[in-house]
Amino acid sequence: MECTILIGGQAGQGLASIERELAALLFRLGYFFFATKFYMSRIRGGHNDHLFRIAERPVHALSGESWDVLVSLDEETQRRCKADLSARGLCLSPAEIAEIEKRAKDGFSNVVMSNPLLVGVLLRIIGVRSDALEAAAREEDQPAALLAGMALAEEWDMADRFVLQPRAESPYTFDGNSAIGFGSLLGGCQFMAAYPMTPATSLMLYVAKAALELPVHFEQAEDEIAAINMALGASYAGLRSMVATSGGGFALMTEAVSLAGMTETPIVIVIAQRPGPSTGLPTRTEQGDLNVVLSAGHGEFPRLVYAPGSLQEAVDLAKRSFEMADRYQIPVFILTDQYLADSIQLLEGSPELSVALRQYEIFDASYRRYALTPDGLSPLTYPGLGEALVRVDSDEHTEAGKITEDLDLRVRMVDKRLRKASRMDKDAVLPTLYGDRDADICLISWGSNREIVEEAADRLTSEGHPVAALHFSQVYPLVPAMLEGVSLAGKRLIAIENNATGQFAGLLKRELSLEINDMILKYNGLCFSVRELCDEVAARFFVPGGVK
Amino acid sequence: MECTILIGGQAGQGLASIERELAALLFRLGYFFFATKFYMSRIRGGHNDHLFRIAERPVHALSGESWDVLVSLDEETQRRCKADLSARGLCLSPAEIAEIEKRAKDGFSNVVMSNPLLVGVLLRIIGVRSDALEAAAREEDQPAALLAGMALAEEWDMADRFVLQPRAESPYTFDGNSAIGFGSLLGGCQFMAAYPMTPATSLMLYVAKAALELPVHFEQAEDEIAAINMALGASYAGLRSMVATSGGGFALMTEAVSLAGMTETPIVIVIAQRPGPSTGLPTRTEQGDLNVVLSAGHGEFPRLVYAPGSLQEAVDLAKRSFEMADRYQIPVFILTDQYLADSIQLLEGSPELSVALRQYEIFDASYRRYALTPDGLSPLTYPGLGEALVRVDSDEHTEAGKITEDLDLRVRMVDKRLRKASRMDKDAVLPTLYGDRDADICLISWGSNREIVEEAADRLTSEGHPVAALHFSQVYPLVPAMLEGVSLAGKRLIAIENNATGQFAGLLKRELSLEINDMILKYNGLCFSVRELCDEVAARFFVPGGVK
Amino acid sequence: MNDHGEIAWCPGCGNFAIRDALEGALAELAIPPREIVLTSGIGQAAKMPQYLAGNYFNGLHGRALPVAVGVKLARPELTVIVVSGDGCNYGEGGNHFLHSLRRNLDLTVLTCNNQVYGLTKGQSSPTTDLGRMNMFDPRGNENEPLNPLALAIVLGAPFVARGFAGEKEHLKGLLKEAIQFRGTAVVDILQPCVSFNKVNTYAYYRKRVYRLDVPGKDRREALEIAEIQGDRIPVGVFLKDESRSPRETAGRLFRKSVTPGDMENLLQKWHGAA
Amino acid sequence: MNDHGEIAWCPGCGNFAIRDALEGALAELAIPPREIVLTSGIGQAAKMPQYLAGNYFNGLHGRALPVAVGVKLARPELTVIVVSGDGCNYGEGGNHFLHSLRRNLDLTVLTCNNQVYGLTKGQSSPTTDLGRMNMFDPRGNENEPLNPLALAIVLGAPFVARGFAGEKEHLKGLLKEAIQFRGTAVVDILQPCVSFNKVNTYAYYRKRVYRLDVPGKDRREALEIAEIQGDRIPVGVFLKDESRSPRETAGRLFRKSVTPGDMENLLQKWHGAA
Ligand SMILES: Cc1ncc(C[n+]2csc(CCOP(=O)(O)OP(=O)(O)O)c2C)c(N)n1
Ligand SMILES: Cc1ncc(C[n+]2csc(CCOP(=O)(O)OP(=O)(O)O)c2C)c(N)n1
Ligand code: SF4
Ligand code: SF4
Ligand SMILES: [Mg+2]
Ligand SMILES: [Mg+2]
Repeated sequence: MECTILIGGQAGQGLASIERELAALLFRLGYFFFATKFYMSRIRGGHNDHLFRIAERPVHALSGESWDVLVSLDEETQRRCKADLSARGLCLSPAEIAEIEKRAKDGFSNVVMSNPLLVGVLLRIIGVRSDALEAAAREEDQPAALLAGMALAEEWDMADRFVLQPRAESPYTFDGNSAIGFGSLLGGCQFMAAYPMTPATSLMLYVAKAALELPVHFEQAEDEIAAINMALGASYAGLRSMVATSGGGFALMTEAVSLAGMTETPIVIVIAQRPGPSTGLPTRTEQGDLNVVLSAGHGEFPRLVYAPGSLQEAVDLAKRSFEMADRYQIPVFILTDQYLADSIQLLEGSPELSVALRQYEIFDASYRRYALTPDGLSPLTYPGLGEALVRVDSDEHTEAGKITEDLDLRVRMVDKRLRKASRMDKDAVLPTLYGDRDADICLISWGSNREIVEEAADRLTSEGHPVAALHFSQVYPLVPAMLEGVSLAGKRLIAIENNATGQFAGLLKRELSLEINDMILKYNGLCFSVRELCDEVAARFFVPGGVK
Repeated sequence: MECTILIGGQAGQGLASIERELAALLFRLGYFFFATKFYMSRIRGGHNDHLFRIAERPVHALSGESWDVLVSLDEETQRRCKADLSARGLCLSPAEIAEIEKRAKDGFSNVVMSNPLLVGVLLRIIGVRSDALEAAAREEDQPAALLAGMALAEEWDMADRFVLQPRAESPYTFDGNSAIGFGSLLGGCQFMAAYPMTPATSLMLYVAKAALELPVHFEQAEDEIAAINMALGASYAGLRSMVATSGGGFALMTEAVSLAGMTETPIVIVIAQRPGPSTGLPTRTEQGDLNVVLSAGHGEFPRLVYAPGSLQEAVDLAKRSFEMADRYQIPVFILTDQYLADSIQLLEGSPELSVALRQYEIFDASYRRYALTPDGLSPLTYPGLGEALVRVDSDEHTEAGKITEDLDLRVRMVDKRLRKASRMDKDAVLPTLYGDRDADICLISWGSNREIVEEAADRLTSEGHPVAALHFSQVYPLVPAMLEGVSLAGKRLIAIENNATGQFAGLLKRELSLEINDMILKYNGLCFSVRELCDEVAARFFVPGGVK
Repeated sequence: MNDHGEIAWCPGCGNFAIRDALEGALAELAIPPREIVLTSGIGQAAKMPQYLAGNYFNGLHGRALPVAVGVKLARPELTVIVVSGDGCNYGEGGNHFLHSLRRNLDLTVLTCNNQVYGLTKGQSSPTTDLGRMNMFDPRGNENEPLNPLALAIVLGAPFVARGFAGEKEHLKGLLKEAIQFRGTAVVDILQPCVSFNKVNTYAYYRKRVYRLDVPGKDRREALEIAEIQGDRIPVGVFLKDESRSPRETAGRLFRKSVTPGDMENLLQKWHGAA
Repeated sequence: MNDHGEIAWCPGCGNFAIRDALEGALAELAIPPREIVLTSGIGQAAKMPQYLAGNYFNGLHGRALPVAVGVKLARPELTVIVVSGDGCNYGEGGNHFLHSLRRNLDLTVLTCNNQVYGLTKGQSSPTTDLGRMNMFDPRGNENEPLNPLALAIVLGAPFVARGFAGEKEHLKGLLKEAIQFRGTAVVDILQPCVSFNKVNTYAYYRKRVYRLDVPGKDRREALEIAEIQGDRIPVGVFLKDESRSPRETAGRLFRKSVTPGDMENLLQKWHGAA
């Protein structure tokens, strides 16, 4: 049993707080749910959709089935979405919304109370009763209005139309960016400099708020160039540091990515993707910046790129990023996107709360920042500890960090920097193989598509179209070990990507000689839904009775 | 017969003017020659080498054989280079240089006259006689001092030690950057905005000087971001426009590369590579920025990347860049490097002097900048012509150039932009196959290595090690047609690149499924010499009697 | 709303009045739309060109100015107007503000100054007051606000003015004067943002704003005017120095081209033996 | 030349004296090298840290300031000094100059101002005089030079001074004062470039430079001093406002860390049902 709810209307009509209140109550009531939003780059007006999927088992994607409940705050939503209502679906049209507003004004002398009223209606539809609600609601949730909403649902004969049992024991809820923020703090991040840019802004806000109480500094920079250079300064000075941005802002950071590579200054860079090129669609989703991240920064130096596909991966990989950035003294990238950033999900299980700690080794005056070592890793320390002077240079440099034009030394320094990469194999995060391992078809995904593809694999298999799914959350480097144990030979490989050219497919070919046979690409700015993916796979790769 | 000359010393000792004078006279005397330099990032001091190769047939690379004439303006040069002197080589040690300076002071009351004196000595060594010199020299060449130098060579018994006949009928001499500058003007370029950066600065200077007399504007920008945005503004307004920079400056331009892709504003971007990462070795050479250029600019849009391998290619491809930028309304890149930029060569044959002209179509008020067309190309025009309003937007836009969030239109616009690329196949510049086509080994090069590899192929083949050479001057897109007619099947493919990771080899794999078998990589900041490449190929891939 | 489609601003936003004033100014100056180029960056204010009659280049956040410089250098005969937000022109684009003014081209540079980053939902901008709480400043902004007009005067801009969205007619007059001025004309426009700036509202400004009768007579006086703040906020022309002519542009380049003869000369002179 | 290896500057370059003055100032202030962080960009002046005793971060052209801001925010206890060229600090890095000054952290910002791009062999910089011929200005520079000190004053820097490489002792005194000052101290240093600036030579400056006895008493007076140019060039402290304390930094962060307990709290408060 599931219930899917679409709440649509204009920016400024209170959608964001309805989303917040509904999510908070579903969470506290113990429901499994998934919420995401399709929104325009507008402060007021336009048309935004907030999408909820409530279920009796964990859900982490849009199902793509027709809507069970449609809430239209404006006529436009009603017009656009009415056709997608399921057969037994309920509709709260602008007329009902007006009635809710009237009740809010009449009963509470405050039109803002329509939000909890509406939430009450919706909760009642999925079978929530007043006693449960009273137990879960807090003062700020406006229990009276919620209860009035429940009564209204009964009045409208909508109560219990999609009864769901609260079965979740997941004690935590996150959106994708908070999960990265939380993971970063676990990773020992103590410094962030940032310039606002959708859809990375919420991650900045997360750290800015955390910095109020924790030994963490957040600095709003004058531009992205300043942001990353500040972060490199702070990292050099001894704090684990990060920046976050989206494609256009990242472009401005790329000179400093190369600087991080050359100076071997650890840094974590989060890129929340949105559709490009250029300003593109600022509030939509895409996976179009993989290539850019793979080769950003002129010259040659090692890097690591993670692309989490679930909340747990977001927490874990964010934490891991800081460890790896320090271990290899390199820039580490986290590629996420608007879809993951803005999706609210439950974290099943309790996160491990140990905080990664930096080492502060103390050296004497003989310290050389770039000492040549067999594994390419030179000892890292910070100014002001012991007698060591920490000297770093963007020019090619000596072991002591001074500018050099000794061309033999140049070669040794290039080799040293690249040598670090060869050790990274053993730290590779392996891809996850899911679904029917013996299937002839394997769906290959990276980043935020993981949960969508895995649910699609389940559904396809259960519908008689067996498929396997292979998900990469470390997208660079790709190492042969990643394909050991996943026998892809003979399988038809289908890349699922939220872009128009199949960038990851190209990378698999270049790095692992893996030939992708087909691609399912989506680039209208929205995520895949499970249904849509299933339909596409079934139609393109299956015939009745088997694989095409 | 050849004569190779190394002139070494400190910056500020007059090396640049010696190079200029010697090159100018060799040229006017009708010698085939090639000159390049290895120099430090210093204004005074340090150690620079200016290298000349004079021959009786066209030469376009360093031979790598030991030096016939060593001119040491300082002890350091003497120390470093003495060992590389050929058996019958001549050495002008600091003692002789001091004597030349003395003669300059005594004979001309001006120590600066030592430059033409030295040039006179060198010319006499290769057999130039006073009558020829008098015919070739101009007043500013200081004929009297040149003649005194010739007399000094006789006094020192150096005259005619490497007699060469002047056989060149090539009427023109260029360095790589001037060839690009010249080609750009032929391509109709009328606007350049630039921020100085080695090794691109000489190209800027070329255009700045040309702008003094031609209908061309050169603007020094406050930074690289401004430079490219100015160029896009000028292009939008109706002038064919270009920018030039090196890796670090290019990083700052990448946001605007994406802007050019989205707004479909034609622009030509020259990247003169130097060793990275970061500041690296500012005055040395490398081919390390291919990957960065291939994917610079977030999001997905078509681009074209040329990498000239000879003067003629530099002229032709620069010109062609402006044609293609206009035809496809895309950013076109020219990848060059310090080696090509700073090498002085003869252009054999006369360049075609027709100047490419822009079309100025006039439209009425119904004009839509991004009209959807079958081939993806929308009519291009400029503000102020007819009643058309030219509206361009970095956001996803309607046909009329207004911001849109219509997601179906988004898809059509992505398709439109990418569709342009499919037409680019027919304009592909095919690679050049050279040498022994039947050889089992094929050396694959791109960009500035062309002439080195081709001469090496000749030499290897003549030394009993037959090889073919395939050179790409269009490095992106790589299209299947490029491999038609060049039967590589069964050949051992060896990539020759001036970088540490074989970036072009990776691209050939990703784009053309071409597996490179081996790589010869050099990344100490210097170009390959012919000898060094031959030795490496012979040692690694041949055994006596055949291929390994 | 003419034929500009739906406007993406919040009802009550100061940008509406600025748009009207600019539209009126252009109409009264009788500059045909085809000869107008508006350049803007990204932000709420940067959407302005979408709602006006003219050519436009709506480029990158912070980069409206260099695009305008390129347009003007290429086509001096066009009327080139930059219009963007305070974050765009003074924040991300600060370096272009510094150096474009030094060029003194015949440009009009308008900034809709709402003292906040509007489109990204309310962070401090370079002109945000000290202590103001915004999204990333839960403890209050700690950085000295930038005084854009004092800056423009020190940078040598010959025409410097302040307008207020709440005084549309006066603003229209200022804009006309700025557009007609030969040289770089900088106008900072106080623009209430009803969504994210709850302090610098229409009411706030109405209480404080007063009109200047005459510009400062020189840079020093203009600077003194620019330094007035707090309870009294002058609007009008602070500086108008007509003695300096704008930097000359290369002259007509458009539709003129380098000829094969030019190239032959250049080839012989720089590359030939002649 | 201590143990700094060969110095890459031209003989006679003004940078030698600046280096000596800075070395002397640091020595006399008895700041141990391990507690000094020098940040620089790229250019001739930017090589300065290579020839001094201290930690350094020799980063990107134009980006010395944000690196210094990051270092200072992370480690307020360190003495952080920015030293770079005029092209670096005022040109490529102009936006950081604008906005870092607004932060008023306890930083010392030194600019070796040779009015030219030295390392790239002689193009005009933001401070190049009008009409001066340089590599890219064969007809003479057409852009109004930037007045860095007037700019710093308008931006609210509390300590603003000018030094001259030809007056080493005086410069050393200025540098000591600047480093000791609590807040952002901006010092522009007139630095003859013997290779690419044949006008603003030692002799040129010796003829014009005079010492200020006392700083301007307020911003307005300081601005007036900053505007003096041409035949008389003041050196010394233009402004020293000790009334404003520098922006507070977060306090000690280094070697302090978020604890599992902190994370537990955060988890419960922001992500939990509690
Ligand atoms: C390089 C880059 N960085 C960040 C952004 C995100 N961004 C869009 S608008 C904006 C701020 C807008 O503020 P302002 O210029 O004051 O305009 P307003 O919306 O207030 O009118 C930002 C930071 C972007 N588009 N590009
Ligand atoms: C992003 C970037 N652009 C350009 C350059 C090239 N560059 C190096 S130094 C320099 C100018 C230096 O001028 P200035 O800062 O005044 O220092 P000076 O050499 O005069 O001391 C330039 C343009 C660079 N290294 N990086
Ligand atoms: S957010 Fe503010 S600036 Fe933007 S449209 Fe709304 S009121 Fe205007
Ligand atoms: S070029 Fe000028 S600034 Fe650079 S070292 Fe030489 S004299 Fe000094
Ligand atoms: Mg604003
Ligand atoms: Mg300088």
